[in-house]
Amino acid sequence: MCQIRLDNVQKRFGDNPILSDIQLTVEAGEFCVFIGPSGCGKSTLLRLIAGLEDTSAGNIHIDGVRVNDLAPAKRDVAMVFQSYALYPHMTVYDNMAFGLRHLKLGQAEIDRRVRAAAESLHLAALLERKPGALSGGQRQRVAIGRAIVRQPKVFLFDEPLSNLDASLRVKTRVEIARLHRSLGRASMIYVTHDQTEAMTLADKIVLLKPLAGQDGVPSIAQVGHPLELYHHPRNRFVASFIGSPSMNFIDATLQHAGADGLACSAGGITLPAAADARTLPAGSSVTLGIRPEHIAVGQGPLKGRVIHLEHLGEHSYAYLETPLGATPLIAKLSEQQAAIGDTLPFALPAPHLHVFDAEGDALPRLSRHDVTPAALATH
Amino acid sequence: MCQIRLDNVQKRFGDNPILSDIQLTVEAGEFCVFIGPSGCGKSTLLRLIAGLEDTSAGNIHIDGVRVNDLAPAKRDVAMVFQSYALYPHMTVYDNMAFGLRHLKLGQAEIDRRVRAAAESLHLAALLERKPGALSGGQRQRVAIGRAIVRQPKVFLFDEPLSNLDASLRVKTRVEIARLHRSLGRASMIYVTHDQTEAMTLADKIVLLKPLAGQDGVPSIAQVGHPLELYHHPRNRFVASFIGSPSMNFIDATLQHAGADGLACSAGGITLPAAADARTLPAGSSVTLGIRPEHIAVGQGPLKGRVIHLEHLGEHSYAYLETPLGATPLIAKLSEQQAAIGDTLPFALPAPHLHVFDAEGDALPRLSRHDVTPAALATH
Amino acid sequence: ATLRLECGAPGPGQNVCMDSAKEWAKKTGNEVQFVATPNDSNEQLALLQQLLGSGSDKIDVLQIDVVWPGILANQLLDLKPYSKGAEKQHFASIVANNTVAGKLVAMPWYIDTGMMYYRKDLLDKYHLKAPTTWDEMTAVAKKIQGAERAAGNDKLWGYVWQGRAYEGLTCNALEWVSSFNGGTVVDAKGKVTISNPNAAKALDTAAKWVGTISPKAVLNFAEEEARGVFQSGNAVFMRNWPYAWSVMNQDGSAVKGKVGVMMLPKGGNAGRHAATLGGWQLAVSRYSKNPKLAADLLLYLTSAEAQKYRAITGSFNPTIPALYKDPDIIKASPFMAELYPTFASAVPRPSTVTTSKYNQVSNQFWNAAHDVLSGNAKSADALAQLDGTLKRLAPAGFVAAK
Amino acid sequence: MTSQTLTSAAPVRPSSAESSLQRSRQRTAWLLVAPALVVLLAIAGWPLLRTIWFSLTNAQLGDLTQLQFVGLDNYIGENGVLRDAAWWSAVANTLRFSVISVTLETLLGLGVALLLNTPSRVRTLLRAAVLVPWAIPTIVSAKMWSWMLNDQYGVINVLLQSLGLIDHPLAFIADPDLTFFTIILVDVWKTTPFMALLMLAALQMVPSDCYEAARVDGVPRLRVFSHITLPLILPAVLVAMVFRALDALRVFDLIYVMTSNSRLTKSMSVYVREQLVDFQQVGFGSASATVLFLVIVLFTAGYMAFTRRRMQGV
Amino acid sequence: MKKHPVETLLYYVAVALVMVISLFPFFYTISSSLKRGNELFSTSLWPAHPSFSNYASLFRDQPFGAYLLNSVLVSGGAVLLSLGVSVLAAYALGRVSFRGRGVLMMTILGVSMFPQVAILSGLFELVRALGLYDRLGALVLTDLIFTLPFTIWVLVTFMRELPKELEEAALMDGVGVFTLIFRIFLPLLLPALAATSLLAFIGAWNEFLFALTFTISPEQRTVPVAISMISGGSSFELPWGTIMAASVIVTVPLILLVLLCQRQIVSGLTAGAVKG
Ligand SMILES: Nc1ncnc2c1ncn2[C@@H]1O[C@H](COP(=O)(O)OP(=O)(O)OP(=O)(O)O)[C@@H](O)[C@H]1O
Ligand SMILES: Nc1ncnc2c1ncn2[C@@H]1O[C@H](COP(=O)(O)OP(=O)(O)OP(=O)(O)O)[C@@H](O)[C@H]1O
Ligand SMILES: [Mg+2]
Ligand SMILES: [Mg+2]
Repeated sequence: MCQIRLDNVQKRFGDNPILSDIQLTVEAGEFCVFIGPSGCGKSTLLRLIAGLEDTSAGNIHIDGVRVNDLAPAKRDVAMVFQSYALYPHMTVYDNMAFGLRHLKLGQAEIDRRVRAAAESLHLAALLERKPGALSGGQRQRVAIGRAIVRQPKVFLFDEPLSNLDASLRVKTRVEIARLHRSLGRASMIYVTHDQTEAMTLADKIVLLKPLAGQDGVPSIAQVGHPLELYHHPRNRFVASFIGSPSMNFIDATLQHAGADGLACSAGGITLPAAADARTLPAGSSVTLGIRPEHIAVGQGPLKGRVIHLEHLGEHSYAYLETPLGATPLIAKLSEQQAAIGDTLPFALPAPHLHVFDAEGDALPRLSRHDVTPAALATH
Repeated sequence: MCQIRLDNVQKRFGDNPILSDIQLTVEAGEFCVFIGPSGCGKSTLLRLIAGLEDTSAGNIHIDGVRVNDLAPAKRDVAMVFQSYALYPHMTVYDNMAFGLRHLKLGQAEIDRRVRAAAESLHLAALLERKPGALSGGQRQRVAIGRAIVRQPKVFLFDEPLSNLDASLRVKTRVEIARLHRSLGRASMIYVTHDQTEAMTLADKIVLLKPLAGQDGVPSIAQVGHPLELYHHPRNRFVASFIGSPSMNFIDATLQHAGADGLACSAGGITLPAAADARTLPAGSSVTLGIRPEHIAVGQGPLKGRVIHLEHLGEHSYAYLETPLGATPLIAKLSEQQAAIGDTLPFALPAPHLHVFDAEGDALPRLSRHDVTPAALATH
Repeated sequence: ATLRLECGAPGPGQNVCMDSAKEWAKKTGNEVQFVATPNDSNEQLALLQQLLGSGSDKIDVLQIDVVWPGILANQLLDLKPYSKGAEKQHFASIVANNTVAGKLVAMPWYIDTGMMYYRKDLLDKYHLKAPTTWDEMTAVAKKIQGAERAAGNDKLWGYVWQGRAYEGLTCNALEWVSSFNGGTVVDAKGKVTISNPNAAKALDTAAKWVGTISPKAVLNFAEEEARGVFQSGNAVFMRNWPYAWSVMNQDGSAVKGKVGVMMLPKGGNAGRHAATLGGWQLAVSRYSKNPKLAADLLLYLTSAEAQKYRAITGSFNPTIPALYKDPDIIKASPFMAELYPTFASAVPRPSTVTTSKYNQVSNQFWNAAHDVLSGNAKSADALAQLDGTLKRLAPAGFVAAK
Repeated sequence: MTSQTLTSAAPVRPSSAESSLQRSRQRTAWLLVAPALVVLLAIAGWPLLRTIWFSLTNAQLGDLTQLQFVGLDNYIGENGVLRDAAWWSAVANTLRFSVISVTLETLLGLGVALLLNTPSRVRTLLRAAVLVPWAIPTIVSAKMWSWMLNDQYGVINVLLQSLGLIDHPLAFIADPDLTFFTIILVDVWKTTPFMALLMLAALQMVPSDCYEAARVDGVPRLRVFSHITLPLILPAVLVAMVFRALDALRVFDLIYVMTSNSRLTKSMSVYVREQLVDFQQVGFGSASATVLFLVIVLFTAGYMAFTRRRMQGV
Repeated sequence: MKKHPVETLLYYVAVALVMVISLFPFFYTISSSLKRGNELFSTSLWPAHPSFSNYASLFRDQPFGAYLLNSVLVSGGAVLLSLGVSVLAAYALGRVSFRGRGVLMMTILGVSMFPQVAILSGLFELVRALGLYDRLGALVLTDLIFTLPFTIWVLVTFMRELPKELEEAALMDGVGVFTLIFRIFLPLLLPALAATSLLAFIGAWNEFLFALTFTISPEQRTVPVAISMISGGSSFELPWGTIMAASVIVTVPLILLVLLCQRQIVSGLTAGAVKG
């Protein structure tokens, strides 16, 4: 049982509000991922939970106990630091074993745990090295190893995989997922900027947004299951942040809103969308959003000229100049070849269009993109 | 003009060979990306070029001049360190301006450059902070800013975006591409473990492989255009490293090889593949490779049971248990819903199959996946 | 019982002292332990004061400098009740020096006075007589220095002495002033007498030496520096204490056998030969647990028997006039007989009368002298100023008794 | 002493509402300082108080039990320290000595530290050699130098003459024009190793990747030194300077041995010792010791205020 | 990276210069200690007939070996004690912000501002009150008066330079404050520690005034006191040769100590700790 509950937590550095009004519960055994733009306070939030920073206001409960005044060591959490924070004078082995030594575990048990962690992190050959003689990725793995040997109630990971190569990243990611499953009731809080990681690992994503010096706005933009944030972003910030490349946005004017959808016009072209805009008067400014992968290229009433192409092997992204607006639309092309300068037909399928009002809040979508129980069951 | 040529370069730390037999030319104005598993020597290679480490053997030429004995400063390179290497006692502004001050640029010019870089890296509000009061991503951006204000002949980037969030990452990536284009003839060497970055930015990818203590093996596994490495991996190592999730491999036995392809059997099932295996005798062990996105799920003669699902919003990956081998195949599912436990029909299309011999070397592919001139033209 | 005896720092000097003490111990069946003190007399005094000031019984018998009786009188035992008149054998001037406010606080042990060493061989070479006045000495020194330098011996100086700002300069300057009949800075009644023309003349005479017959460095010379120059054969005259005699006549000395000794010159024909009185006394700590025994040891160590032994083995000058006629002693150190008059008439520094202020007086005096010597002040001004300072120290004049 | 420039190092987390977490951290801090405080109070508290008390009396070394309270007479009375010209000349001598010697030592120490920090084969040897002057007891080295600098049989004069640098021997420690600088020279010779060693330690702790970044940027070495090395080792340099200055302001042995009690070079400590020991004036001596203490406090406080402002100004 | 030959040359010239200046007086000390009699007053750099008689007389007259041992005990004791105490204090003062920290630092510094001679008599009473008079313990204790402020201040400075992430990592590992100080910080502070303790050791080694005042019996004598007590035939005669021999003997252990500490003095240890 290690539920973590943050109650109206605030944090300021000097006069600068960094986090405000954090209301969050991480259930026992849950895998929670923090994402958000660089500098929005993810590491700070993690450090608050770890007890490395004091909250400026609000309470943190772990297991129902208020831990605001509890030393980090007493909270039974392990943390992987974004900056590694390895002990430079100790070997890799000692770095990992150090935190165990005072737990009275017995030499054999310590050795077993360290070697097991080293094995799964491909560090076995490096155990006798000191951090100074390791590569960036290797250091990061040592930092991860140091956390997992501890087997605590709560894991805090601050961008643990950011320096790893893709294949090791996938392996370590799977390893962490496996660890999470095997430890059963240990909660994990995980900061990442990698959407794939966030999507694949998270039971719950917490998207933070920067306060930019204002006070009073809650820091959390949206909390929910990954697919929920993907399919039902609560506002434009969430929509643009989740997904890579980012969602395309088109400024439009509401023409007509009904129970079965709306119509709006952008660049003189009328576009239908499956959203409920009945709360807005006709003529309101709205923003349409569509993800690159949802633009149906190859057929359709609209035309766009390819001005830039990005090849990613399996697929590519085309930057399309369209009459809909000044910013080019990014569309995903699978397999199909295109060249710069080509003009391609495309459509913006109404069910895939997101609609945001002038404040940036999303209008309710009419098409179903629910997180199915089956999808959830995998976690 | 700033061609970089490495001639048979070697590097060892003590007795440990880290890099061997590096034969590489980066043309003037080229964007070259180093990738490879963690610890394979990417940073070391970059540091060799920068002049921060001495080569153990071989020569490095920049602009036709042998620079082995030239101080880093004389090489006109700028570098972004994996560890940032910010000056802890200077503000962000000074960190960026410091390298310019001795160039006799004039205060106004320095200020202009620093502010321009800060603007494009979203650092403008942080100019007066010191590194200790920055988040991980902010520090990384400062490190990038410090390099770009210098406008040197050669840029060396060591994982410059690893701590940035997806949207900033894309923006900065585009910024770097723009910078590269605008600087015209400046060469860039860029270490990353992000395949998307590698694919989108690189004119040339250099894939390094770890020596694992052996000597004599060249460190470079393959050099070429991104799509070439994607479509025509020279061996199993390259095939498995490029692409994420990694290519699926299936052990098989060659049954028959002809000019128009081959047939082989795996798990008792006969599979045709479009590769030229006429050099191998029938009965040889081969390995088949297929990328998750090329497995045609939904139709076909084969059946697989879904044992794990990863949801990524737009698509998901299914882990399929098949009769072809013990390791599950990873297949990409677009849109379509599946649940754990479902049995799905699928096919392994012959033109997409890669075939490797017992040594892991790729057999010539018969299907065309060339890097088209049009595709190349975008860079 | 066990007595603790402090008789100097470890070295040849202490060994001689230990011999006698062990002799006593054997005779009386007691034990004597030796306490060492630093070689530097300032540090020695500081240490003793610290120890005695705390009432420590770690020392029973101690050696004290000739200028200390006034300073330490309060911590020392009156020896009168124990001496049974033994002090009468010693030079009266020293006994007077050691008597503070009617108490005999120390017994004379050995005596030191300033004396003039000269190079017999050089004087002979130039057929010159040993000078008797400072002016004569200056002339002789100049002549030999000039001639020798012309002959290529360009390191030779006429006269070396102790010009450093320290107690030694007080001794030197007191000799000059006294030899010109300029008094002893503070007279026996406690009156400050230093500001007088004779004293000024004396200092002027000395100031002229610096840079002419004496190297400039003499302003930072103590005994050993002077001896170093003289013993290397680089000086014609040297003012020093008796200890230099035996050292300079050891094997390996460049001037062995070439050195003559005479009284310090007079200040002009009307002047007198004046030599500052130095030397050491033995005293008993007031905090001694065995005062009687300690006094007995002290009396033995200062007895004629012990002094004779010391004179012969260590050329320590006895404080008992009778011993200067002892043939054994004269055989060992012929100069002792020659210089007897010097010892007998040595000028004591004004320490008895100034008591605990002696160091201040001396300090002011040597600083004034040093200023004159280094050319920073005119002698008359310096002395007038000194006079004022000393009078401020003791507005009512110095009074010996407490 | 100085508000830290190194942010990465600053432990200070300003927080408006002190949590009990922070309070317990502070409690721990006090517990950890306690042993040091207890020891210092024990060994320094009583003696210091006593000295200050004596400074208000007319105590004499001969008998410390007989004393009268005289108030501030020893300080500002007619014959008080503050009215004694000799005292003020000692103050001037000492300040001059301290400023010049500490400055020289810092500069030379930095140079030597940089030499020591350069990897080379002779480094080990050099490091041992450099420490020798500091290792020889002051009394001995002062005497040694007096000996060597003597104009009659001093080896330095002979060497300088044979090198043709001077044409006649100089009386380094007797000539009033030279003594002061001779003393400074010897002090510099003796204590430069102290500075060098501390600065070397500071240099060792500068992160090497900063240097690498500067090397790649082609920043000239002098600039690297002045803008990276120096600011990063500055805190250590300042502390070293404080301790050197404290020592220099109390300089005793060196001057005492080399020039005895000459007024020209008398330092405050020599003055104090003279009063306290040679002149027996415990009361007056204590007063001058206390004034010496105050002078040092003033000097250090001024110095720290100055460096703090400078460091914040950077 | 190969260095420019001119640079190398300059380096070696500088090294040679520093070596000569530092070592010449010591060399001359050695040379003097081998001279006898009148040779002492000659300016020859090396005696024509080196003799060890000064050393012989040194060890004959006094148990110099025992004095050396005393000095080692006193200095070693004082340094160990001050390091032990000051490392703790330095952590608190350097890494925890609490009210009164500045005042505390200044107080600690203030203690070392009084001239030693002025507090001598107070200390003397203290030593006697503690029953330590004429014991080496008295010297260990009183030497703390100058070693302790020094070590505290220097260590505070260096303590502050360590990255705060390290402390936090240790905090997360749940180690106690002592483990943190002694197992994490101490090894990282080795260069500073070595330098500080060496300097403090030498300070205590050369301490004279306390050693002279607080001990009296020969069994408790330290080397500087012993040197000051070397005398010649009379109180005026300075036994220069013997003193030089003694100085050589005092200095040699310190040089050995420096050589021993070599490795600790130079070790860039923080590499790889954190990024940024
Ligand atoms: N100073 C050193 N001494 C010994 N080995 C070292 C040293 N520095 C690096 N290595 C080893 O050299 C290898 C290459 O290191 P390098 O930093 O170049 O790797 P990398 O490819 O940049 O890895 P990453 O992606 O993890 O940053 C690693 O295995 C590392 O352990
Ligand atoms: N000690 C400090 N003093 C003042 N501001 C600080 C301090 N530490 C962090 N900040 C600021 O607080 C904000 C949040 O920092 P934090 O490290 O939590 O960001 P983050 O979300 O982890 O970012 P990243 O993804 O770049 O690591 C940043 O804007 C940073 O500049
Ligand atoms: Mg962060
Ligand atoms: Mg790297």
